[in-house]
Amino acid sequence: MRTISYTEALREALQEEMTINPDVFLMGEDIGIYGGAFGVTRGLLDKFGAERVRDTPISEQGFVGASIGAALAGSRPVVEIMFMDFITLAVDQMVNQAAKLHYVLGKQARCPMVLRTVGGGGRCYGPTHSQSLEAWFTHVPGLKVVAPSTPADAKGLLKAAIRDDNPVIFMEHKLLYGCRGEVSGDPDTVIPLGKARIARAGTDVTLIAWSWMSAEAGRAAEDLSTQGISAEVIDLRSLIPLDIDTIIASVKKTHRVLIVQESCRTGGFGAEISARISETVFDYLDAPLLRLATPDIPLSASPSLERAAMPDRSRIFEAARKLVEG
Amino acid sequence: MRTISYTEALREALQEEMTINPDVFLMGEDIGIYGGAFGVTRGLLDKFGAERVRDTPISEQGFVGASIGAALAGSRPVVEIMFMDFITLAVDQMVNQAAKLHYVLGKQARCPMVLRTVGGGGRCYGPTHSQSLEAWFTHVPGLKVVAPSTPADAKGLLKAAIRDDNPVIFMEHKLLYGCRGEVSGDPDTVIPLGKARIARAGTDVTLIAWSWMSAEAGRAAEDLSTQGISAEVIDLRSLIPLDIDTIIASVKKTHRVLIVQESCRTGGFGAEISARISETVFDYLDAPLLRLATPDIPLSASPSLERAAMPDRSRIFEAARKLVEG
Amino acid sequence: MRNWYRSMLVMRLFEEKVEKLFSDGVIRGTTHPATGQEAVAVGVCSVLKKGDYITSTHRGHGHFIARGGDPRRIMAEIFGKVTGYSRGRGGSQFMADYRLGFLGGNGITGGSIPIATGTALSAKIKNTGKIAVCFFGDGASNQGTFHESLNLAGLWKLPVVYVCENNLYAMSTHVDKAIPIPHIADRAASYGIPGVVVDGNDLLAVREVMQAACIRARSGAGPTLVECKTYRHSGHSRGDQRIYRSREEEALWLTRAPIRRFRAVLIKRGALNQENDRRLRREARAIVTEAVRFAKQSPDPDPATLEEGVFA
Amino acid sequence: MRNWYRSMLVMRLFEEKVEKLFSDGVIRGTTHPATGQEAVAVGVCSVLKKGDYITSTHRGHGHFIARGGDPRRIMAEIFGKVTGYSRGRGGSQFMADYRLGFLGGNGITGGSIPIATGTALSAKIKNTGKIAVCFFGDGASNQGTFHESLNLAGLWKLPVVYVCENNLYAMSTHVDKAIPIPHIADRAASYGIPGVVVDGNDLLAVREVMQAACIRARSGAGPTLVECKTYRHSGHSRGDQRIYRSREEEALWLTRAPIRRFRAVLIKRGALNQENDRRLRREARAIVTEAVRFAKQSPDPDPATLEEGVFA
Ligand SMILES: Cc1ncc(C[n+]2csc(CCOP(=O)(O)OP(=O)(O)O)c2C)c(N)n1
Ligand SMILES: Cc1ncc(C[n+]2csc(CCOP(=O)(O)OP(=O)(O)O)c2C)c(N)n1
Ligand SMILES: [Mg+2]
Ligand SMILES: [Mg+2]
Repeated sequence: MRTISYTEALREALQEEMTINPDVFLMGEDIGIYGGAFGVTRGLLDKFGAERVRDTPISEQGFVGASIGAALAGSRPVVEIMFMDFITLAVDQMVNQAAKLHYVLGKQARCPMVLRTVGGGGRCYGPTHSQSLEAWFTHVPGLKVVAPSTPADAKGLLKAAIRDDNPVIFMEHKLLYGCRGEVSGDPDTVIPLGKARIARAGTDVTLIAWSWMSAEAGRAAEDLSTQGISAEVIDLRSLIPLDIDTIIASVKKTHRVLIVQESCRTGGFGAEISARISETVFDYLDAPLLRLATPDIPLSASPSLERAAMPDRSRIFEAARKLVEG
Repeated sequence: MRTISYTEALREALQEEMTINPDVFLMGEDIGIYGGAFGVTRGLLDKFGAERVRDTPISEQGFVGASIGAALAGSRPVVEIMFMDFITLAVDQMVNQAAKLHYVLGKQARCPMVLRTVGGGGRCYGPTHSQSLEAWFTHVPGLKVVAPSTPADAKGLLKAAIRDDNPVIFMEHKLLYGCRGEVSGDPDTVIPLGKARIARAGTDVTLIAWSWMSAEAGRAAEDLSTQGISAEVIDLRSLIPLDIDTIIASVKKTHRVLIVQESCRTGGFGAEISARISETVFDYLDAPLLRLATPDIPLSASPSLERAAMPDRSRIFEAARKLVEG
Repeated sequence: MRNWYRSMLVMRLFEEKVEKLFSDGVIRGTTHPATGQEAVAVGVCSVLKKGDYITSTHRGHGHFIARGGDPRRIMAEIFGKVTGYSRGRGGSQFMADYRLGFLGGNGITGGSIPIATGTALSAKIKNTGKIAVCFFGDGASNQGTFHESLNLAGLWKLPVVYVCENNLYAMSTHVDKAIPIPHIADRAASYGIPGVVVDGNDLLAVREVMQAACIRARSGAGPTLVECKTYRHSGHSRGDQRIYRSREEEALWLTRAPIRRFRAVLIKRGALNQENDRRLRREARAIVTEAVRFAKQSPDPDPATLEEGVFA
Repeated sequence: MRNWYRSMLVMRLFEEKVEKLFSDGVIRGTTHPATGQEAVAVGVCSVLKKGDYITSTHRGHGHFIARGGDPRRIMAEIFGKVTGYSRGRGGSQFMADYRLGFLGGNGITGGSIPIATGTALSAKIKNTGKIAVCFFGDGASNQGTFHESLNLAGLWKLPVVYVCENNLYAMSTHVDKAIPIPHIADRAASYGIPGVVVDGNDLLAVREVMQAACIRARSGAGPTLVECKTYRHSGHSRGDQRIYRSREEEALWLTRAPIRRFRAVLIKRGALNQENDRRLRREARAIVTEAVRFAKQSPDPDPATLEEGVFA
């Protein structure tokens, strides 16, 4: 199979879905000629024109809300928020409008929109350009939350998100854009939302992660194997819907869990995973359920501080080793 | 001691702090002559004038942001957001501005502001007037989150919040406003943020809750005692800072925990409590850590559906009884 | 024309009934009556075509009725019954009928402005010929959503008409204490779109302005901001003692009340006489009575359905 | 006047140096140079009093320098060093010096507009006589915060001056593709406040307009919206190839460049000659060189301090 980057995979998904379905259109700041701050939409303006690749003024609340309206009227908008940190401005539209429409108004109200955005640190962009805010949206019934960690997943999940009839928060990661991997060129290859991926099978400990942390967990698992520790890595892919079955099956096998979360510890989605495991397979646990996360601080711009803050391959390795060796 | 309502207690706190400190002022929609949608600020306009009890246009983002600016310039604003559901509009200002200033800019930047708002269901106000969104803000380093459940706590904690040099989200509850209780009339009585309250001591099971759920948990504990079950009720009072020591001490005593949360289950603060307990006192647990919460749905306006959704005295009783009796 | 008159009567009687039911404790939750604003709702909706979109507000029963909503199902929703438009899930502020193009009330002041804008955007991209009408209040015009949305619409020349019902108050706050200029319509200039002030208590005037705005929207020339000056005779929501305004002011506005005024027009034009006026009132009353009966005898939603339908 | 000239030179050389350091990979993160916008920063700050507040943007090095910030500590912050204004925590977009009344850059476009408004509100309530100046870009004027804040300020007659640096672009988006009217200053009318357009590349013109606006603010008459028409000569941020605009347009604007223009004025007025021009340039260069030296030799923040200072 071909090897392409995460960025290219996302672009392919957009391009294929726009080609298949004329109702799909894109909206966001500087997504046209500029191709988006991270280049994901580069070239799409030329292919589809300014009506379907629509540069917006800097008005996150306005254009996210407009995408909801467009979805209700039968379009399938994919909007880009340049950095996840700015999703703060669109919270009301996503939470009080998009998320609630179907539950309250029933089948007549369908809101098939995707909000693409990019979270995460590692690029020294500082406190307001490095946040991972996915946890908030997992606490909002009616929103799906997706966070791919590989090029193949990026493409397959974005296609599924676009085809989904619900509002989807689609979280990309700065450090993943350049990563390369094998990706199907078949426009029919879609990865369903709600199925986790066992990125690596193992027996001694389960590492649960999503987005960039999945990639780091995978590398940590390699390192662990050199120490004779067999780690299973579960890449959640989507947080909502959550594939709890895959988690449970793994816990029943390994009896030890390390949840790895990039965002600050308190109130992150790792807590939810921990709570779910406690509620469902408590008796299978042989060791405390642990989380690895950024401490409860904003991420700094300074490389030295940012590096010190974020979980990474070696910290995952250490935490998992301790957990297994007790 | 005198008995007054939660509403009156809040009003006393505002009045006392405004009297003591001329830097304190109030801002919000219809807080002047109308006295606020729930009457908390009633009468304060007459006492302090329109400069310090300031009606605003409907501009949550704008006036919350203005309160941050005022705080940075040496005032101590207390802003009211009429329903917690509308805090969605002020998320950016709280998260990307208020919360980060002190960590990034250091001591020079102090943001002593309180954002008062009211969460919760039970009044059939429907999906966009009944939410409890406190969990989001626990995931934002730099914000304190307070949620009193009694008149005494309402007064003492609000005074502490106003005196605190950090931005504080102060969550009230619709169903608590009318509740009455003994409240100190001494303007020096302040309840520090970060100390939980053992609302009832017990030995068989720990019920952990905040806001309205604390009140319901207290009543459930009474019911449990008639069945010979001794429940300890921890009223968190403040979620951030979290009094983990009080929780740990209780778990070590009872070995069983039921966390009661009004907001929808997934991603709520109950998950964080669960995760913390797993991480710290896993070995003391004799039963799965359980959460009781509203299912992952918006709250309906219909009385029958709303009642069916929210945890209450009897559901807490049932869940705790099952947990203890195994 | 008599239809419009009847529609206004239904709207008025409906709201009065709802207020009564609330104060009697028959209904729970909250409600925002649009008493006195009938000419806006009916005037605006009277110029729309099938398929056009409307977004409404927290004060939306009248918009819904004027757009052809079934008063029985609206009332049932307010009662929280399963026969309501939202099967009891939404309540007074949150119901819709998409077949009528009525996209729903909104609990968030200003929350529907981007959404209406987006339906117009979709209509433009898909070239459906539909237009959108966005109702909101004077208070809502101070929200960021107003600014961002009107800018998008002005920029992209979207087929949308923004109808600001300036009823002088946002809850207790007089418009002069919230907006430092006399006419909200003048804000249209910030977005390169026309702003028009109209007497919102004059149904025919509202129609005239709206007709022009709709033609403009349909022709591709872009949006219009229409400010309808009106007054809410009732309190903001249940329990409002209206201490923020004088009884004199209220009395003055009663003399300008839209239904009475339109009746005078009809009589003058010979379209109405005492007899058919009485008949129309009887009909309107019967519609509201039937709505209450329907709502009362409808069942509550089944709690077993509580978790259904979060996702499509 | 020579001070202003020197300040502009420092600002220019500083930004050029930062761009170079970024493209050489010496600094990480991102940066937004204000090359070409020197007359706004220096002109505005030159009329302010000690204690007055400023809020800045993502493009804020120049504002900070013009307000008296220490170029060494600014540079150190950009380097992420502990000697930086935010001890490396904030980076290019997020540093401040409250003693100078410089309340900080802002990573959120439009995010500082309510905050500046709030400092003015506090100044008014506390009657300190201070005023606030709020910098933001053409792009930011499309944010809801702009609307909500200017409305509050107009309503309450707050002592604040809103300075919109219209540099024709928000990132790649030409202002004509974002705003359907020719002058952002005209948006002031929505809030009952004066809006003034000024040539932002003419330092003396900026000063004049700002002086009037500050007098107005200090006198209690309320806010002003000042739109400075200018141009950013550099790319938006590092890595920007400027494919969204022509080299001809850039060349045209170079002929209007503010430093060159102000130099001509100074020479004409006899305030500058070749010799002291050369000296001032040397001084400016030395300041920037020293800033880089200082930043380079400063230590990184100690990771052990990572969790300190989240709360006051
Ligand atoms: C974002 C938000 N803020 C505040 C409220 C509370 N609220 C409901 S209606 C209302 C007044 C709205 O005034 P206006 O827009 O003039 O409409 P009117 O009520 O006069 O019809 C307020 C403040 C709300 N529902 N949403
Ligand atoms: C809320 C938000 N949206 C988008 C961005 C990304 N962004 C940073 S600067 C910028 C352009 C700002 O344009 P303008 O206000 O004209 O200022 P300029 O860059 O021209 O100085 C954008 C879109 C951001 N930082 N914050
Ligand atoms: Mg109104
Ligand atoms: Mg610009």
